[in-house]
Amino acid sequence: MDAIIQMMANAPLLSIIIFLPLVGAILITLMNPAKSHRIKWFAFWVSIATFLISLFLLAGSGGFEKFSHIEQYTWLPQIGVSYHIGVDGISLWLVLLSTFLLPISILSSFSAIRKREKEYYILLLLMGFALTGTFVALDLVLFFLFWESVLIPMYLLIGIWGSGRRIYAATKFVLYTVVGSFFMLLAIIGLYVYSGSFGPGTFDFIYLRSHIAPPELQTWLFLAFFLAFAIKVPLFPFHTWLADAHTEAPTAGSVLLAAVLLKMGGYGFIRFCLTLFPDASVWAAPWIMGLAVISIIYGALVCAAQTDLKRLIALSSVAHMGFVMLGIFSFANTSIGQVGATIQMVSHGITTGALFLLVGVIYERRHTREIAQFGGLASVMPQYYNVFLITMLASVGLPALNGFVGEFLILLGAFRADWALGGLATFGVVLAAVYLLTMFRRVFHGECTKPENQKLLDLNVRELVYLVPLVLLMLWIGLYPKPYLSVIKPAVDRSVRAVMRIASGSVEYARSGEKAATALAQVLSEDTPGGDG
Amino acid sequence: MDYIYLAIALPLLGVLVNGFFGRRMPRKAVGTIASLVILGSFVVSLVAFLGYLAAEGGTHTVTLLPWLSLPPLEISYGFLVDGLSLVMALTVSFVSFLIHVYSMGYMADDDGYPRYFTYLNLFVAMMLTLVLADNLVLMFVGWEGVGLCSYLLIGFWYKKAAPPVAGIKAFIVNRIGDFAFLIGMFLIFWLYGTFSFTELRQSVETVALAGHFPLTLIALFLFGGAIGKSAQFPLYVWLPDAMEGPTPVSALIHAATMVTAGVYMVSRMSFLYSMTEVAMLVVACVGAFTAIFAASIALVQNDIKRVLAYSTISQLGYMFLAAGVGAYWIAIFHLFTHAFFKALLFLASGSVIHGMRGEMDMRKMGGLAKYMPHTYWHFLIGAMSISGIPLLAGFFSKDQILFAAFTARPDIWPNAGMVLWIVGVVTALFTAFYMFRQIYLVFLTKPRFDVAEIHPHEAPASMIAPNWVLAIGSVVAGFIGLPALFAGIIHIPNMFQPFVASAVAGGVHVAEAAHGAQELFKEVLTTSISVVVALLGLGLAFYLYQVRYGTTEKLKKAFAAPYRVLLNKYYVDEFYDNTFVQPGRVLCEQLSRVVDLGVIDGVVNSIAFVIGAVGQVLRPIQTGFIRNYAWYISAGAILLVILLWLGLAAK
Amino acid sequence: MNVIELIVFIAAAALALVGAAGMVMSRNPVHSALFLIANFFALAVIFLLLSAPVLAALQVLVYAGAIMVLFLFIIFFFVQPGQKHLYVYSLPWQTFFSGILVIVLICILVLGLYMGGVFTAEEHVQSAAMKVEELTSPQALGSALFSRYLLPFELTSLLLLAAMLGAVVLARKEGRGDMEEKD
Amino acid sequence: MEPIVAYSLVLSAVLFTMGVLAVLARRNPIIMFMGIELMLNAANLAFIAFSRHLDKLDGQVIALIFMAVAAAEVAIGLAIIVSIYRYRRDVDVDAVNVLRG
Repeated sequence: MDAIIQMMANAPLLSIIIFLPLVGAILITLMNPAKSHRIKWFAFWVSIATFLISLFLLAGSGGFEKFSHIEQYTWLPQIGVSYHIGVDGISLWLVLLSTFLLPISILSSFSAIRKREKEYYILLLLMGFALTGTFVALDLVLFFLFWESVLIPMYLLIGIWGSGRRIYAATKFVLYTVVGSFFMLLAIIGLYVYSGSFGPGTFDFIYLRSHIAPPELQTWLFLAFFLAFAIKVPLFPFHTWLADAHTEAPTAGSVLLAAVLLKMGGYGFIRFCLTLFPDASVWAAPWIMGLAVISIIYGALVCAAQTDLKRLIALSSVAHMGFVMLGIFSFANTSIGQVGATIQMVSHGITTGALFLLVGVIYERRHTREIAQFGGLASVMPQYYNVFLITMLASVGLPALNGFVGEFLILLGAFRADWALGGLATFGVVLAAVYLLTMFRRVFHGECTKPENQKLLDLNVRELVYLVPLVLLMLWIGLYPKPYLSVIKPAVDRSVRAVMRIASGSVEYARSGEKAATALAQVLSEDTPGGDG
Repeated sequence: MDYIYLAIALPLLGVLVNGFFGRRMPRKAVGTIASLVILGSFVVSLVAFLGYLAAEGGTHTVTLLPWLSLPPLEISYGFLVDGLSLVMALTVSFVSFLIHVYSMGYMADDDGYPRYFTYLNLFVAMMLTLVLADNLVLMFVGWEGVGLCSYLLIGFWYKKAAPPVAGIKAFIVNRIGDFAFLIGMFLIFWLYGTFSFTELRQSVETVALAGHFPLTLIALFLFGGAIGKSAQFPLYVWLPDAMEGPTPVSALIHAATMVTAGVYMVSRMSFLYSMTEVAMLVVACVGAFTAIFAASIALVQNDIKRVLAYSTISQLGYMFLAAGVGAYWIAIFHLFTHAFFKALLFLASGSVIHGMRGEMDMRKMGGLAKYMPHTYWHFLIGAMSISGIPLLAGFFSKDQILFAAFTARPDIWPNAGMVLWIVGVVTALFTAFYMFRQIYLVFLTKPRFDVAEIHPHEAPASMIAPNWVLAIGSVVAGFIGLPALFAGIIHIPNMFQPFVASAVAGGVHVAEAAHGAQELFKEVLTTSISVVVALLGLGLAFYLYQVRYGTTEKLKKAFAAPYRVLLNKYYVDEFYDNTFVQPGRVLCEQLSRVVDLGVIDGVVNSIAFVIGAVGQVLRPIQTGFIRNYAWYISAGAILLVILLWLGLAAK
Repeated sequence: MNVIELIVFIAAAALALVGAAGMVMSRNPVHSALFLIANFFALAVIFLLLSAPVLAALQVLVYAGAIMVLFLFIIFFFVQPGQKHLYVYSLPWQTFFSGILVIVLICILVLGLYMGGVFTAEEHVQSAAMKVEELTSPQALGSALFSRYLLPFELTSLLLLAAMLGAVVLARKEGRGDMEEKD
Repeated sequence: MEPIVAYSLVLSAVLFTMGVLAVLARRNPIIMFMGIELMLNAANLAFIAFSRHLDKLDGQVIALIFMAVAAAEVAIGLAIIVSIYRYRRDVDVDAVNVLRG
């Protein structure tokens, strides 16, 4: 076993994790579409293999404070683009989250998807490829490519296998996100041009983060990145794509959307916005925290009025991701909020993923998502009831389940940064209980009066297989989050420390080559040589 | 006692066993396992208690594992063993055990038998977490955990319409309190940098920020949590509705244990409260007001459990009154005695409901003493105890609360103590009246139902036995914390006070037990007045419902308006509904429809529409004729050349 | 540039212009094709004057010979003169706008040539007789094609092959394959 | 610049413009096609003129390759015209407006 771990630690793990689903997808293209059974299981085993391999990430090097498993190959040297990937404490759990949810979403589709199965599983695997890539890319062009390539499979997943107004939802999703990405692309090019003004132009994140742009330039670049990430998260006024996309997407699509896609925004903020534009981040933090609080309160209030089960859960993401945003931008005095935000991203992925899977289960049986169509399911589907209960409570943020850990840390951090906003956000905890419990009552409690509900089947083995791991994770993170926190904390601390040091003016901006060199030296002075610089 | 965590682990084990295998096991086994694990908890607590006594004040913490560890934030699974937590743990596990046993009889025919015991075990585990936690956050886990169990158990009969709604109401109202509690926690952390009770006490006492505004703020926010959990005004509204749950649940959660968590919390944080007069006064006033407010509602209610629910609210008000005047140990003492007699009253009422086939309206009862003698005695003992009939448990604890209020800090709050005392005495009068009104209406007056049809019958042994234990407790529990007056007379020292006082911030503001002659006089005076008042209430009930049965109808007519207000519980529920719930609902719907779909999505879609419209305008240019396109291409090429040329020329 | 050369050039240029104009203006495609052939011949002459004999020969062979013959074949086989339906659709203003465009174009081109210094009478110094020799010799062209320009040359042959195949496929009879879509 | 080169360039410009005119103004696809050929030839002429002016063979080589390309293009183009003709029985390009937006 040790030998295997050793071997895996030396292998280009991240590349394997990224490209294995891609290879799987390519192989599926060669398979006979009529033999859907074979395709399903092949896709499933590919994703399981990816997940298992990704677990070796944990075994390898010591600590994730800095980037580890770094791979860098020249790609387009003429314009300073390289294939540069690596993982640290911030991205590690997100990578594992996406590799973990991929097999689950594949498994959940086995009976739900009946048409064009071959293409469906190809696209799911492609999603896995693009999602993992987004979280490990350390080159802005590479990041942008992965970031954008997530859209294509998702667009098709919603557009082909969605329900109701799927074309509208898919188009809206893509156009909305692309608008943000467009500005981000401009800013990425801007960074390149800037870096070209005192040295060889580059898109390399590691280089750029030690050559910080002057504040006035930062502001504009920050705003461009902000738009892209805020749409993805989504933050308050940019959230309307989410409800439609989540609602109309097939179950697996919703799961990946809510659980992983939204995290790309949050991750982008921590990784790129904060690190590359520290001054602008400090400047913008109160405003973004304000927007985050609005998201929390507004999202919860809007949720309370929904009649569509899936739409309700989708909109609850607005509130929950509001917490994440609040935590990310509460970095001024303490990193607790940002650690909380990072773990909350993972928690929310698990919880909301599970909620969407659960809605998928009932949708598959009843082909409706109207809350009014249900009622009294508790007596018909006891197992389903129990799993839903735990998941719902995790989403409410009940202590000892995963939601609490993140929310508590976020609110603690946010309260330090701004007691008024922190206090308001805390009220969101009350509102979350209002809409989720009401929804739960309307679906499960009361007499089961509708004849079509009375003979619903309880969870089958396959459904239990993909739901139980999620429930176990909820309990694990809720009861013993130490393994997660101990990985996240050093990396977040390091990132926040760098941001605050630059923003407080103790590091020169890299305006000229000479100053850039000093800045580099200063930023990296705390890092051991050859660490990740 | 380093194995104190077993007290929590055992019920959790019960949860796992019953939760996973309960439906496949025989009912007897489920109930037995559930009860046994609670008995185990009790034994563990008892052993811890004995060990504590043997070590003479061996306050210590047991730390198992780190939970949230992000320096400077350190939260671990740590349990604090001291007088306060041991008293609570013993009370909780003992009463819980009895109620588990009772439930085996009461719920015997219910479909959700295993589910019931799973929830109940979970509740005990959470309650013990709450009282044993050595830091605020772990306490909050228990705090929310019991709230969850309360939600689940209130809504236990989910097929009916009302219980789930009541469950949600309980959970949400509690969460409003928790919101304040959380903010209090945040303030504490950022002021003192720790959540641990022991460290917190040290820093609060050494930093000495007495009267400091943030300190008051913290105390008030934490008290906000207590208001929610312990059903004080204005967040008490969930508790009467919580009676939709099974009666043993009402006894355990909504009378004996969970609702007292707020009192426990205030006592646990007494070191902090003692530093701030304002917060103390607020606590005392809220407590006193709630006490009389709820008692007045209880005067006219007709539902057998609702009377008890309002009575619980009122008694909790007493406890806060005690805590507010600094008599923390008395608050805990009353909590302790109240756990016995209120659980007894609820379980007895459960037996009545059981024997009356689910009837809860007292107007349709009467004369049940003949059919269920045991239950009658149980109820009578409970009522006497709560009314403060001398020498029963409730008498001692309530008397001391009133005395504490009477003597409370005349230097700081001139006359406040007197006002609080008068409120307390009036409440005592109300209490005696409504309890004996209930006795008369249920057990003594003529039956107002069809005896032949309903066949009232006594409860089975498994339900009677625990009640007798509780009844004995309701009689004798007071003797371990005798007031100085009685301690002096019958030579039984007050064991309770020193035991608990070591854990709470005693001494600072507490009116110490009387020593001087003047103090003794005061105590005799207040005690006599309490006794007189209790007997007065009893007598009034006797007069109205026994001697002149039927007078009440005339009174109702004579005081129609006040009667209606009381019967409708001061219209508080309606007020909340009209002020918060309905506008909130409208707000949500409007937000969703008008703002979200209308304005925000409208803007997005308008942008898309404008782009589409521009496309429509430009569309005719795309004629589809190649020669047009060729023309465009040529023109474009020429234009490009011209532009390049101009550009070159400019350079 | 001696006088004879000038005369020959003027004559050839005039023929080229007439051919081009005739091609554009003929109503009958056959006439157009014939005018174009005249134009190509004239160009071949000018190529000769520009010391590119190989290309002049190829111009005659490939363009005037092969390509234009192909055109004529197509016209003869498929288009009957006077077919009314050929001229049914007309685009309003297309001719007018084309005229404007063409005028602008010619102005720009000539202006460009002028600004580029084409008409400044700077005597071109023939560097060496060998140069002209080399420029005009077929051997030089051949060796250039097979050495420096080998890759483009081979690619061209590939292109021709592809074009041949494409033409065969496209011109196949209806119903023989699924190349032609049916509405 | 040598006069013959200059004149050739002017001639090339004029021929090119006439080719453009043929493409834009005529409606018979075959004549349009001839216009394209004319434009190609004009370009060839310019190349050869420059080849002369610079004393380099490159221009001639390019012209040669152009001829090959033109041949290929004619083959394909005419084949397309033939198939369109067969399909529509009508070779008016304006009728073929399937690209319409």
